[in-house]
Amino acid sequence: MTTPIVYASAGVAMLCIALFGFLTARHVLRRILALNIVGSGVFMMLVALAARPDPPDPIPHALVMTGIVVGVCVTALALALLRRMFADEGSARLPEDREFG
Amino acid sequence: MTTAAWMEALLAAPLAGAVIALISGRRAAALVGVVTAFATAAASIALAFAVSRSGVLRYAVGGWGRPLGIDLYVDGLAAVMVAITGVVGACISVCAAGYFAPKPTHADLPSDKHDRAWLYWPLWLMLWGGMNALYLSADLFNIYVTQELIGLSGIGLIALAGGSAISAALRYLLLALAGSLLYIVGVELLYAGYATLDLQQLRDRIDANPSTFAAAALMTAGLLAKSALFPLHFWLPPAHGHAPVPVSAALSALVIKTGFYLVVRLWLHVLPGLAWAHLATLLGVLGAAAVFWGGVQALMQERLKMMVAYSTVAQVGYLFMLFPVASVPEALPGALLLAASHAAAKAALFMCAGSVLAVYGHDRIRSINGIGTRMPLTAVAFALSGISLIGLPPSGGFAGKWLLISAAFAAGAWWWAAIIVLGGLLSAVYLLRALAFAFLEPPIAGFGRAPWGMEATSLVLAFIAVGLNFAARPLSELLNAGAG
Amino acid sequence: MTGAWIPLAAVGTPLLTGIVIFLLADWRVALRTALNLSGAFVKLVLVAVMLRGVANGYDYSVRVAIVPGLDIVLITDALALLFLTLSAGLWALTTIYAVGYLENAPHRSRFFGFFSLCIVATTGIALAGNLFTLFVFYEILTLVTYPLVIHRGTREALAAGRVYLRYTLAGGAVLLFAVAWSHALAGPHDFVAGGYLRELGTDQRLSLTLLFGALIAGFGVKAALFPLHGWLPAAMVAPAPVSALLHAVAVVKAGAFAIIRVVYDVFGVEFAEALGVLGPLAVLSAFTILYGSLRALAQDELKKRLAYSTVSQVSYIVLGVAVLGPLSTIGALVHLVNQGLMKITLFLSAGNLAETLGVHHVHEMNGVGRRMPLTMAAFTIGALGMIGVPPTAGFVTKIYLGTGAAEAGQWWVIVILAASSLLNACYFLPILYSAWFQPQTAPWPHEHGTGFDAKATLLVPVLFSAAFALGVGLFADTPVSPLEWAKLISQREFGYAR
Amino acid sequence: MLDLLLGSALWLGPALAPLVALLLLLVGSWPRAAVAFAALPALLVALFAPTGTVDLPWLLLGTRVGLDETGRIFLIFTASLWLAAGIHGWSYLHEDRRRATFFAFFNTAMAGNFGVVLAQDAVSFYVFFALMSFASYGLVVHTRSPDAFHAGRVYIVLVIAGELALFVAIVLWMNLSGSIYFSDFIASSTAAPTRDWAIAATLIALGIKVGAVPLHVWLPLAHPAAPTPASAVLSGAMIKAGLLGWLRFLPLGTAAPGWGHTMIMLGLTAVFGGALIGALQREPKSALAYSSISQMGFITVLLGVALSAPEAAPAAGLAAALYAFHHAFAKALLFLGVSMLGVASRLARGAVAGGMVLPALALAGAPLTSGAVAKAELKAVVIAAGWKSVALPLSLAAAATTLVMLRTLYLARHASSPGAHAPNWGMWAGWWLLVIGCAGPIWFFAQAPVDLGISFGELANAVWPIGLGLALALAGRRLQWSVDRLSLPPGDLLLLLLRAWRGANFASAVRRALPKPDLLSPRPGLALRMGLSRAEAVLSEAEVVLARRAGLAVLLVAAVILLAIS
Repeated sequence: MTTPIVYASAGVAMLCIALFGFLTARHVLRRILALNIVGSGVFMMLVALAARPDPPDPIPHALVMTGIVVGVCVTALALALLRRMFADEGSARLPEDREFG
Repeated sequence: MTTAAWMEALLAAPLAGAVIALISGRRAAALVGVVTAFATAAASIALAFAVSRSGVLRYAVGGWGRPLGIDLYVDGLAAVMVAITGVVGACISVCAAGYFAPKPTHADLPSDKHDRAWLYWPLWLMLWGGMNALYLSADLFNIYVTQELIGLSGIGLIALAGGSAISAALRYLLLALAGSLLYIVGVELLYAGYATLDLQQLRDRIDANPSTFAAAALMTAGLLAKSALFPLHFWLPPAHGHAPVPVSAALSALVIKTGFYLVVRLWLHVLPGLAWAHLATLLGVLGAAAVFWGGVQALMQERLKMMVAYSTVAQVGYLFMLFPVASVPEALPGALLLAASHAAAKAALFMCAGSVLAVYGHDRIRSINGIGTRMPLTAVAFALSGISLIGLPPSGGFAGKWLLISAAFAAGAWWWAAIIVLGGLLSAVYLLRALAFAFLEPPIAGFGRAPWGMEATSLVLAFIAVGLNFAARPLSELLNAGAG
Repeated sequence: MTGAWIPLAAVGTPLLTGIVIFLLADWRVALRTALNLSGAFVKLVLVAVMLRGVANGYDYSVRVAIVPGLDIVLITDALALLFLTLSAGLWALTTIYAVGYLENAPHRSRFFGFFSLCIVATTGIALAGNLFTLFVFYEILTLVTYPLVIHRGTREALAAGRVYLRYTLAGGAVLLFAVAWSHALAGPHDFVAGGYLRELGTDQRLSLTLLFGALIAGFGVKAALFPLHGWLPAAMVAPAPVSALLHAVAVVKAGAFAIIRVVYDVFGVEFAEALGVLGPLAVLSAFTILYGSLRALAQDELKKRLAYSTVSQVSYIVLGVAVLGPLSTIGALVHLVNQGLMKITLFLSAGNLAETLGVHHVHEMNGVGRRMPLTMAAFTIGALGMIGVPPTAGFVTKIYLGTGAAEAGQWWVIVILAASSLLNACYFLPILYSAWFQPQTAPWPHEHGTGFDAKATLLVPVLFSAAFALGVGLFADTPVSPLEWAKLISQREFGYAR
Repeated sequence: MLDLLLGSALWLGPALAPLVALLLLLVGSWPRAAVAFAALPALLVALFAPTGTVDLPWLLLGTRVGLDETGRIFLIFTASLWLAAGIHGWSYLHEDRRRATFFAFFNTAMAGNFGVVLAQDAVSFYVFFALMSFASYGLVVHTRSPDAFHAGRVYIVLVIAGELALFVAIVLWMNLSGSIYFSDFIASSTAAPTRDWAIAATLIALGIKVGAVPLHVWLPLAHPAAPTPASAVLSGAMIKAGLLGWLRFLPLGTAAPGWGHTMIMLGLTAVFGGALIGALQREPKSALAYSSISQMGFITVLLGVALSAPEAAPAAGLAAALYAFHHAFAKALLFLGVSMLGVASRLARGAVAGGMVLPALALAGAPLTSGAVAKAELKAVVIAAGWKSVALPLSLAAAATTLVMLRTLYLARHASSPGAHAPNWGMWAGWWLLVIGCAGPIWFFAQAPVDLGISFGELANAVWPIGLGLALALAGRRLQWSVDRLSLPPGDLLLLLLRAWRGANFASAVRRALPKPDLLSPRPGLALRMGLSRAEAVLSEAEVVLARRAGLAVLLVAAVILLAIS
């Protein structure tokens, strides 16, 4: 098992766990976090891919960096919206999840 | 100007406009926005003409070229989508100029939000720029980035309304993000297999192995979530139903189409070599389910705007019925025509709902007696766009459906035709149910006034939707010019 | 190609009129009336020009491509002009009537606008040169008549409108499917005398039979074939001119006309006969004839009685088509015109009664003949025509249908005709009896004005249509009569097929 | 061109003249009276115009009008009767406030009647026949009394039945001959299976007008219900239109023995039944109407003979026309007499009574009367055709006729109808016109060498039935058979049918027959109407349900249709 494979596998594992978390969590903050972890898993896979050829492929690196930037932006916006929702409605859950306590 | 110049203009104009609008602040944002919108719209149309004249073009921005540089690519398909966006976008901008004018008369934008209303313009121009970029992108990763751009600005736009729109925006955000991640995983797998992100190179290198399938499936799933295909539509009605009117219009009419466009691009242009008949059938079935589910839900809505939003769910379904019959040449023009007329008609409908909301202070379908007398322009716009959505002649919706139905028969699959026909009936039921109240006497006196431009714009859009009946020919010619 | 603008102008004239009228304020009565009348007049002139040309073998066809391989085609064969002439003539009459009828009513611009658009659709149907064009205008007709049906804006009217739309849109959906199917089977094809589907042969019997059924089901909604007729009596809540022109003439006739096209120019009578689809169609229409008459018998509301009578009468046309043979074809075609003239007379008379005296029900009609002799005279001509009493228009139809059936050896049709005439007599003669021979028993429900009969704008169109209804029977064999025209069509159709 | 105009004027003009004359009714002053003379052009044409035809292809489905020898005979008596009745009626109704209405219908019916005579093609025959029949409804219900309306309803029902049957007949004849002209009908194939149906339809359609058994039920109700002048033309002229129709439509000259025998049987039934039931009437006009049924029975027998023996057809046609001629004048005179006798002054009564005895004798076939000529012609044809067996009953029938005539005269002696008044000059003028017609002109047309009954044998032959009738009447009087108790209401069969419908038994129907029965009691109608409204409720319920599910229903129906015809 080569190192890239290990990284890639770890990335897949993170992705799966986080995806599960995203689907089951009700608290929006948890879901945002879960999505961030999904993103991390994806990026790990990408980096692992880049390591495969002998001179490492530069393109995935560029992609990962772009991806991280995008991820940060989205997370920031999500958090801002969450704060607004909590301020307005007093709950950090989406309306359809609230009745389950 | 050349095709390339128009492409640059299409990217630069809205993005630059967004920045200028942001800088110029509350007072001049609207002016900047409208001017930019018209410039962009003009460029979109010019691009369509350029493509029909000189065909497909690939253009490396700044001369960098792939793999690291940004390449732009335009063919008939992209040109059509850009043109749709341009025309409908311009109309939406005019409408927004009235809607977000300093003295708002509308009920769905609380007064304490007025001071943030001008932010619409930078966000909207950004969204537009993102859509143009998406259509003109030549590689998968740029498409990812443009999707995020669209998503972020769209979410911001929804949130402008405040109140319950915030949670809708959040829900949309979560879903869009998840969809993007699925998409990027797929991109990753493709890159792992073929070491390129470029659409054309991928097309040449692609072979049918399981990992390609998996990649394609992941990407498709992500895109389906964004285009709100049943059963991933649940986020759409609240988001579109609660956003400010021009935003609802833009999202429902235009943004939804980006997902559809990408699925078309992916399966018909990049991966045509895969044996994907089952997947195509699945997409068709989901589309059919969407048609019925959306129709039934729309029928049960009490509020006009929510009804219109659910109608989008149904209409998206039609688009996806393209895939089972895509082998027939007239299917794609049909679906695109349907998309175009849906864009125009749906934007018009949202504006109609907005006008009703502004005049009556509510949009409960049962209590809008006599809008035909009180607001004749809106009633006409509603009727005409309704005709197009139902698919009655003469309208773009009819021409599109006709082509799809013909394609279904040509493909020997009459059941798709039957579903399309039945779906049209269903939309007739809910649209005409609402429309009938327009004629009910005596008219209820409304107390407000519709924002300037909104009624007129809705009428223009409705006429466009109807006039698209005659666009089938130029459209397929444009598509062929792109292919050749 | 030199005359190609004429059919386009025939469609465009009412379209332009309609659009301009929409933009007029309600109080611009004089301007609107002038527009309406000049539109009607221009159309009549255009039709006259085409009639002359077509009689001399000139062809005015126009073709506009919509999608590659799919054209909007307008043709001017004899059959098209038969229907076109009817609609143009009755448009003029009904417009005059409507101007008087709707004096001081609200939403007149809307009304006349849609009224004109309705003529656009009817013209398009008449001139349609292929199934696709026919379908397009057929659907447009649905759309533009809906606002007329619900014109009064009451809940009752809206309910009727819903019923109307349910039937017509569902019919339209079936039709859309069927038309696309026909294209899949034979490609887009212009109407051809003798039919073009026969080239497919009877190998595809099942498909073609199903296609025929679907087309008839789709067009049968407007033709009010049983059991698709339910919208027609419901739609009678509309104002009288609408009922008259649209529901007795334009809409139901559009359905019947389309069925004629399907049988003659899509399938071809011979081929349809070979497929074995004409027999069931004949039975269905015969049943509709009797059913409509039976239902009419029990209606006390005058317009409803007339509506069920329409259900019955329009099926004569279908019956004539379904009974194979030149003579019955003539009967069917001439009934297209005759029934229109007679029924419009009846409806306009009923409108006069309602407008002048507030009489809406048969039981209120005692002695009305003395109060409104001219209106009731017109009504009498229409009613006797429906029964088929010579020399009115209805008689000519019945003679041709009867001899046509005899020629085809379908004796049962004669029995149906006789039975239907009997039923017609049963529901029309009591009306005439109470109107003419009974003294007035109760004050008129809602009397407007005390003048002689109805006002002139209401009376003149009625008298004109009554005169026509009588004239086309009395002078049936005149060279310019509908009968001669129908003979010409029949000759062309069967001259080709045989 | 000139021929065309002249021909139209001669052979279509008489039919249009009464309609044109209607315009006079719009005039307020004395020229209105000219309406009463609307039949004059027809009479002139009948007397002086040449025979021939003219084609008007643009009119109806190609009209052919013209005059032939049969037509001339018919037109002479038809026009005379209408003229006399018109003049009589104008005066008779001079105090009636509906006189204008009456003449509107009267002249329209007149136009129809003349048209029927002049029409040489089936379609225009049908047109004029309908015009006549429907317009006569206005004459029947002229008094607007409940009785009149009852009679009118029965009348119109049978008119419509007749119209329908005539329609079927025309369709079938057109199909058989490929033409609408009477001249082509004869040539149509005798082998065609539809010929029997065509004959049947013809017999029914025109038999209703003729009052042939069993289609006569309307006649004794409708003829008496009308004002007397109208009764005169109904019973005298219009009844003959049906006969003319038979002559025109039926393939006389080709064999149809089955139908011939049927007609002979029905004719004989009518001859005796009509007369005997007529003798039991309580109203003089009803008795006269029954007498008409009886007399038309003679002609039915005659045509039956002609159908069974083709070679006798030409002579039979003429004999039928002559018999019609004779009966028309006689019956019209009797009807007018009835309305004058009861109210005339003492002196005038003598004249009227004398004038009524003349036609009564004629009908009975007394020597030297028009009846003698007509009957002689008739019997000559019957015997020549080999139907000797029928000749005796026909002679015997004269006894029955005598009975009904005596009964009529007896009842008329102080009969009075509503609105009757002492005869004025116009009434007398019409009356005298008929007296002349009854006495004279038939001699001109007699073709067969008629033995004028001078010889003793002939005289005896003619007289014994009358004697028998007289004897029977006297015997009845002596035995005090109360006619009042025995009397049958007009409308015999119809009444029985209605009673049977109601569930009452046959015998009680006869026993309880009322002098003024409530014909067409509302009950059968009510039951029908209730059933109808119940069905209506169910159906409209179904339709509402259907409408609610219209979309579904349309698709379902489409599917069902597809399944059904596939």
